[in-house]
Amino acid sequence: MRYSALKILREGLTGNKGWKPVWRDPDPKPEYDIVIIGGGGHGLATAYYLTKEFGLRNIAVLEKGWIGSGNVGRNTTIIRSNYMLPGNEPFYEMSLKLWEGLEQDFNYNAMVSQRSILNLFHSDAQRDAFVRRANAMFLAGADAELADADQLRAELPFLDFDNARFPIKGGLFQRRGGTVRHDAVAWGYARGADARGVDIIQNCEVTGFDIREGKCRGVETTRGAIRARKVAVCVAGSSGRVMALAGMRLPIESHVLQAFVTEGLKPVLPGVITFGAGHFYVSQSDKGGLVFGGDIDGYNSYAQRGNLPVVEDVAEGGMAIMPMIGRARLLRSWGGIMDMSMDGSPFIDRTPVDGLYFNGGWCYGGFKATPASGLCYAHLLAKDAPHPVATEMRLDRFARGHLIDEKGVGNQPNLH
Amino acid sequence: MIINHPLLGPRDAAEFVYLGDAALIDRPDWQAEDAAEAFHAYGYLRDNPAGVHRELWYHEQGDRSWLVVTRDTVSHEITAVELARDVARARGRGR
Amino acid sequence: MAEYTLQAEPPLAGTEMEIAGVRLWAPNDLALVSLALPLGGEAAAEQAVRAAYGVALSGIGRSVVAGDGTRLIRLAPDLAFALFPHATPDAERVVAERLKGAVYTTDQTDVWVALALSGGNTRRALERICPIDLHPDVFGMDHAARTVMEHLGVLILRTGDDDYLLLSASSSANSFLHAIEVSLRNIA
Amino acid sequence: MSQIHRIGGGLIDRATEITFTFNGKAMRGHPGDTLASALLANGQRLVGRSFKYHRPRGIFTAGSEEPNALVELRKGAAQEPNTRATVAELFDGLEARSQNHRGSLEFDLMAVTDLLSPFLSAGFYYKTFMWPRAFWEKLYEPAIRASAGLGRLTMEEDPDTYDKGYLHCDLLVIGAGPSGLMAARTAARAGARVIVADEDFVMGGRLNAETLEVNGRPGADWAAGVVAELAAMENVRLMPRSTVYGAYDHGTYGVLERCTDHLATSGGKPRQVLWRVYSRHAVLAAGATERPIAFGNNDRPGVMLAGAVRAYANRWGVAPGRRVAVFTNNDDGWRTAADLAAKGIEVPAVIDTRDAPAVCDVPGARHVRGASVMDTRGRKGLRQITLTDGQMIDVDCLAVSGGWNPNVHLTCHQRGRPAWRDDLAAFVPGRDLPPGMVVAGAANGAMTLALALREGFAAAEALGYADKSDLPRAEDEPRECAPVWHVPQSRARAWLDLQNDVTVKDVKQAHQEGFRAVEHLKRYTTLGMATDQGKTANIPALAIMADCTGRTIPETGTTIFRPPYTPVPIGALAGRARGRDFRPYRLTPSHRWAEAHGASFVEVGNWLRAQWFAREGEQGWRDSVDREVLMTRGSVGICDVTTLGKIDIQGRDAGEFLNRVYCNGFATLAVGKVRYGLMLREDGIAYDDGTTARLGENHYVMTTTTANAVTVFRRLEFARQCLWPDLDVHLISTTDGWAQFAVAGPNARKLLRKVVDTEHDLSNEAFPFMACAEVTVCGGMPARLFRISFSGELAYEVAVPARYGNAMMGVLMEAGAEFDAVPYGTEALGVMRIEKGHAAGNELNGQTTAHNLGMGRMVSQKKDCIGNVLSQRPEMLHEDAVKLVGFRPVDRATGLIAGSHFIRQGDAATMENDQGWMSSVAYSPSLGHSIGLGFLKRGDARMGEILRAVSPVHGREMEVEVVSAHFINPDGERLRG
Repeated sequence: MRYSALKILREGLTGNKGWKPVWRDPDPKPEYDIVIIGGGGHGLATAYYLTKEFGLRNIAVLEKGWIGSGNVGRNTTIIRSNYMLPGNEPFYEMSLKLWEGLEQDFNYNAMVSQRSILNLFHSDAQRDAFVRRANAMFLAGADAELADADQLRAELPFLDFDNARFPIKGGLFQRRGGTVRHDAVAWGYARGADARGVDIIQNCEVTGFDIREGKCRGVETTRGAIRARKVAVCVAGSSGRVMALAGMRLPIESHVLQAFVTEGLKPVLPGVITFGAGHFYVSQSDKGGLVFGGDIDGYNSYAQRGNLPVVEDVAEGGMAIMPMIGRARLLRSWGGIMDMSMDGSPFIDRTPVDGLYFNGGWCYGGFKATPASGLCYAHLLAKDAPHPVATEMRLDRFARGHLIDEKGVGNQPNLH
Repeated sequence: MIINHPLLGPRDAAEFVYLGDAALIDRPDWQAEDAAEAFHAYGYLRDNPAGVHRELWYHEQGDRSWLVVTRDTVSHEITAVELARDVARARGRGR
Repeated sequence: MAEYTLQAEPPLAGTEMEIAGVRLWAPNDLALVSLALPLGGEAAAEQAVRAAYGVALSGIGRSVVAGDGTRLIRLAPDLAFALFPHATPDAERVVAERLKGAVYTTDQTDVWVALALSGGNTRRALERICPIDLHPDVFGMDHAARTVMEHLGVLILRTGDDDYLLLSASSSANSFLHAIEVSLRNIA
Repeated sequence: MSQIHRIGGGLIDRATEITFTFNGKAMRGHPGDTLASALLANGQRLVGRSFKYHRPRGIFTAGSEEPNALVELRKGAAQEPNTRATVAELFDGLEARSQNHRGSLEFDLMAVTDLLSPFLSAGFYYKTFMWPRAFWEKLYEPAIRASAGLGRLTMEEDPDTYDKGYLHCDLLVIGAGPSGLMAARTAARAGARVIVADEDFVMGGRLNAETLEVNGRPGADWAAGVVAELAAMENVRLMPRSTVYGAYDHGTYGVLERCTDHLATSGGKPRQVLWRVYSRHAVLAAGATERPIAFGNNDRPGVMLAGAVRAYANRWGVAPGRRVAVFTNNDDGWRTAADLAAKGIEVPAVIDTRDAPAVCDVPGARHVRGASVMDTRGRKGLRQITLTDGQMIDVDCLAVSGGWNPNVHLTCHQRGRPAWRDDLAAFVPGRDLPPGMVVAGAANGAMTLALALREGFAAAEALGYADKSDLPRAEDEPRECAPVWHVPQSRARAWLDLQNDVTVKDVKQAHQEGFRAVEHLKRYTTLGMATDQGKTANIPALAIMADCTGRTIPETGTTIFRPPYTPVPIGALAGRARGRDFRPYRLTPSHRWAEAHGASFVEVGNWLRAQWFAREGEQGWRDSVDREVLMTRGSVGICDVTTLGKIDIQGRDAGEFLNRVYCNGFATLAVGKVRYGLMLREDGIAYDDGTTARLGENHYVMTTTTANAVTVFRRLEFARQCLWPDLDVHLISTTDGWAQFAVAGPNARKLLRKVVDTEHDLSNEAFPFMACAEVTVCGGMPARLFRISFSGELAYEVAVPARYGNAMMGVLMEAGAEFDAVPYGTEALGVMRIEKGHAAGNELNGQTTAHNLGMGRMVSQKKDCIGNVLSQRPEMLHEDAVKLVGFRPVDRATGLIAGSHFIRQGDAATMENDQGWMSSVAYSPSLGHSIGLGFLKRGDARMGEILRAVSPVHGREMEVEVVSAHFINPDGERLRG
């Protein structure tokens, strides 16, 4: 079913009775060419691109709960490609380009809104690092724009320029950055994949891998055994848990990241703004809520909830740069589990087990990566070779000494 | 969270800084044959369990002791708190 | 006679106020020296302390006042502070001489700045910044704790029924005073 | 308008009349009123517009679950959006305005969306607005955003202050209704430290809204008596106006106390206090929330929850209508009818979905058995209801009761799942409660007063707080309920989520489109996502979904609640940490001197450091910095370097310890000597550098960079306690204890000679480069002297106890006057270190190795030290690795740009061709042109090569020449001289 204004008009006039399920609810078949574990944004995108770009059909996506119940449904909806290192920036820039055409591509309005992202800086050293990053973005074909404090004052007069503990010295804009209606991304990919024959199987938890003679031949699930020629793990947040079933230890820790939304407000924020001297980033949703977050809670956790110190730390950051939000009320907070990797960068790679593939370690960069992650993982699965923009996202990079450490904090996941 | 410090009693976890898996105490022998591999595993690979986890916390805003906290990563329940120095010695670390 | 002389300017010198019935002041000439107990020499160190001060080191999180007014604060298994009235910048030497090399001493006088609070509302004011339970039955006389208040590391001591001594880093003395003062004003 | 709906009774102070305005219209009320009760008293039924369809809306509840009556309260910078009128305490002069309408509240232009509702069904926006692509940001989205949102922020800084606090107790009682008060009294009498928090400004909970009796007295009086008893006990803290908004780990609860929201101004005191309560146990006695029944046009002003209707009558002396019908599926709805009738309000009918006898006698009311309300009329206020049997009844208020849901919210905050109870047709707390929590009373499904009292008592007892007093007497009022969620005969839209305009049809459509998981339903339809978080809407919607899928409600799922229970202002969560109080300031010992001598200051972490010292006549900072550099290199300059971390290290094994934490050797450092040390992280990356001085046999002083002072200390403690616990080594920070000054320049020794007491020999022979000593200055003042240099000049660092630091700065300047000594700030410091080729924060950025920094040979492979094994990984030692080198512009007049990337001449500026980056630049007044440090692939082998330094973000590029990083005095004869 193709969605359009006309379709809405026709349905509206006939009592909205003709809408069909956005994806089917099939029972698992005994065997697939490719089984993707994880019905989140990345898993569904992988299925979508496998069918659309690589012409594969016999694919299942297995989801433990309901699709989109992981981090694609729990993030702060930001998209951007303002990375610095060669291992990352071309990948994220490709992702941003995919976002730009996504809705027309899968005929679903995910409200991709390129309202800009602004990273504030508060010191000369920070400015120098931002310039280096901005120039790396240019070299990778992305956009960036440096603004000084006066420009920012004109554009964003509500920021605290006069009484700040860490005065705003300027900021780095990426005007093409912005936000996306996160749930709709999962639904749009699911709809597109389903339409091309992918079986999306909800309430189907993987309980084990069928690995014999060094080759993965399928999975055990709560809905029975499913054979597969290739098994693609795509469960960021739970990577440790799932890969443990395959007997693998990862360069990953699971951490909880909280996110917050206020009550609905009339428009106040034009785009995404991040604080450079504390932990706070914010945007405003189309519904009017200020959606914001900060740092991870900082300890290993698989509980999708956080604790008070971080809530307060994030609010402090918010008040430090925009004290006009003091009377806006925090409405809801939630937690998502992050695959915090050892250098803050992800993995899209084969594993030592033949037929078993791994996608994870997204830290809190996963949402913006969704399209590129799906496309690159699909590329790897279809061709058994990494996509050109994802060649460095390998599991063995630590052994080789090739780090992709944007923040420069080393092998301590909770600092990334 | 509250960490029941073995010497000081219950303290808000906000006084502490988290490091990670208590296996970080078990620093490999730099002269071993497989030192490169051992240090790679030590530095980069983690059990990351969903359940009981022994982990290192530092009482930065307190007595500056490193602690080994046994905590469930799903429920956050803490079942033991020990001085890391004692744990390290018990695991054979010395000079 | 040297050509130049140096005048001491302790960060909060002269601070003295009363808010909400609580007296708040910066005590003058308070010296602080850390005592680190050598590994394997703990017994000797404790003996040296007893010999020098006539009192035994207390348990961790407690303090004890010696006959000469020195308050010995036990902060960790191998660390104590000696807090005593002393004006000249040689506190470390004074303590080291008394302890005869049985402990490692470091002058901490200027690392810290002290504020004293006294009065019935003190706990009510400290409630606003101090995460430690200060209930008199819990945080008893001569108890000591290091904690964090308004992003500042603070060593808090109970020195009387309604009397507390708080120490924090000297470089952030103004912010420290501000935090305490606001706490008092907010309950006034 | 006068208080035309005011009737007798209630807990208001009738003797005092206060005035307030709503949309500019003056009205009157009494202390004890909420804004909602006062609006109702004044006959104001229309109070707001709904989110999506802009439907007229009235007051629906009498509590924090209110979906409709949201107002903008106060004015100017103090204006607060989305305030629930039902919990806003009335004060004299209160100003409130309705929100979310274009034009007046009565004639909202946006109400046209209601006519378009067939086309705006659940999720319509996912299916359109996609063409042409550019129109989304330019046209569709701005239009959607403008019509969405509710209240407005003023864009001005919040004028109020907030505070925080920490409380400790044995028992936190959440909710001061009958069960909460019983639990509190029982525990308090047993001697426990008890805190009672209640969101209301009068404690007593539903007892204040009911005509129920305890011990033969009005329930409200009994509650007041208990509250008085508790208030007199030292071990009890009563916290009215305090919402327990979250249950966090290990008995930590978040509590928001509203201190001045009930006053016209906060009077300089914190508006709200955010308490963190640490409690061994908690009794959750949060009561229950009534739920509506969905029927056609059930959203009109005048349709209210039955419990709220009688609360307005009983507690506030207000008749929400003159003719009030009751529509119920349960016994409790009858209580509203009876109470209203007893107050003399006309109750034309009690419509009960159950075909059962009357629960009680309601004078004047018809009992319509087994029927439902299926539609209503009255555009801006209810006028008439239509029943399923065809009857039409004229009413101006309809009290609806669909049963009660226990307030289980806090039991879910640690991911606990509620359990379904068929007999109540409601979710009650599940088994997986937050540790230490017990639930009592209506929150636990104990729906009668007698039960609630008993459970409160039992909860305290179960936690070990026994009290021998008798249970108060009360009745078990009838509470039978036969669930009805939706009146199927309704043809018109039937609302579930009143605020977000989610109707029964939307839920059915979600089901039709496959959004059947509860979370899919919520996310697709926006059900329960409004400011009330679906407190009245979620369960009925779940029931409709269950009906669609043919499963039971518990099979269909449950929603679990997340903090906060009710919304918390961001200002309160931030407390005092805003503006300049966001973080503490650390000041250097010579701060006052610097202030008095024209310094500009810069934030370096939490420190404020002098950046430069402007002199009269200088045109901008560069003039000052150039002068400071030239005068330092020409004669002598003084800089406060106290911010560098200082760690006192003592112990028999201190030397061995240092040898393991630095990558270069420290075993051979002699007493009286200083050595530069490079510290790696265990992953082999360069981490921090500094000097360590050996003052005695077992005594060292380490310096760290300013930025890493805290984390280096932490890592050293880790090494000491966890890696080598049997080394005798002791660490203590002395950063703040010593005021330390760099004295640099050819005349440094001469200057110091005047300050350092004469018995100390400062000659080059006696005190050579990298010497250190404990000395005295100014006639016996203990001091430390180090012969180290960051600038490349003959230089010393001299330290005195911090309290003498301000004076020391003055003395050094005075002594230096004959040499024209200058104070210099961080900028000149930075220029000189770049001239000298020293790496600093821009180079030691956590991404670079010793190999990159040109210090690879320092990393000893002959000893065990942190980081040396992993620093030898193949790709870290790659020959193509970047190396730190110097750069100068080919056109010397050009200023270099830090952050430029290097591209070979003739290559395109792409990532593949990226050769490295410029990390630091400065204008070198010594050389008369711009210089830079940067990392370049194989840089050390490319001296003399000309490259392009591109900075596309500036739209600029320039040619640069690769040179040695040591621009000044590469042989170091100056610093050794």
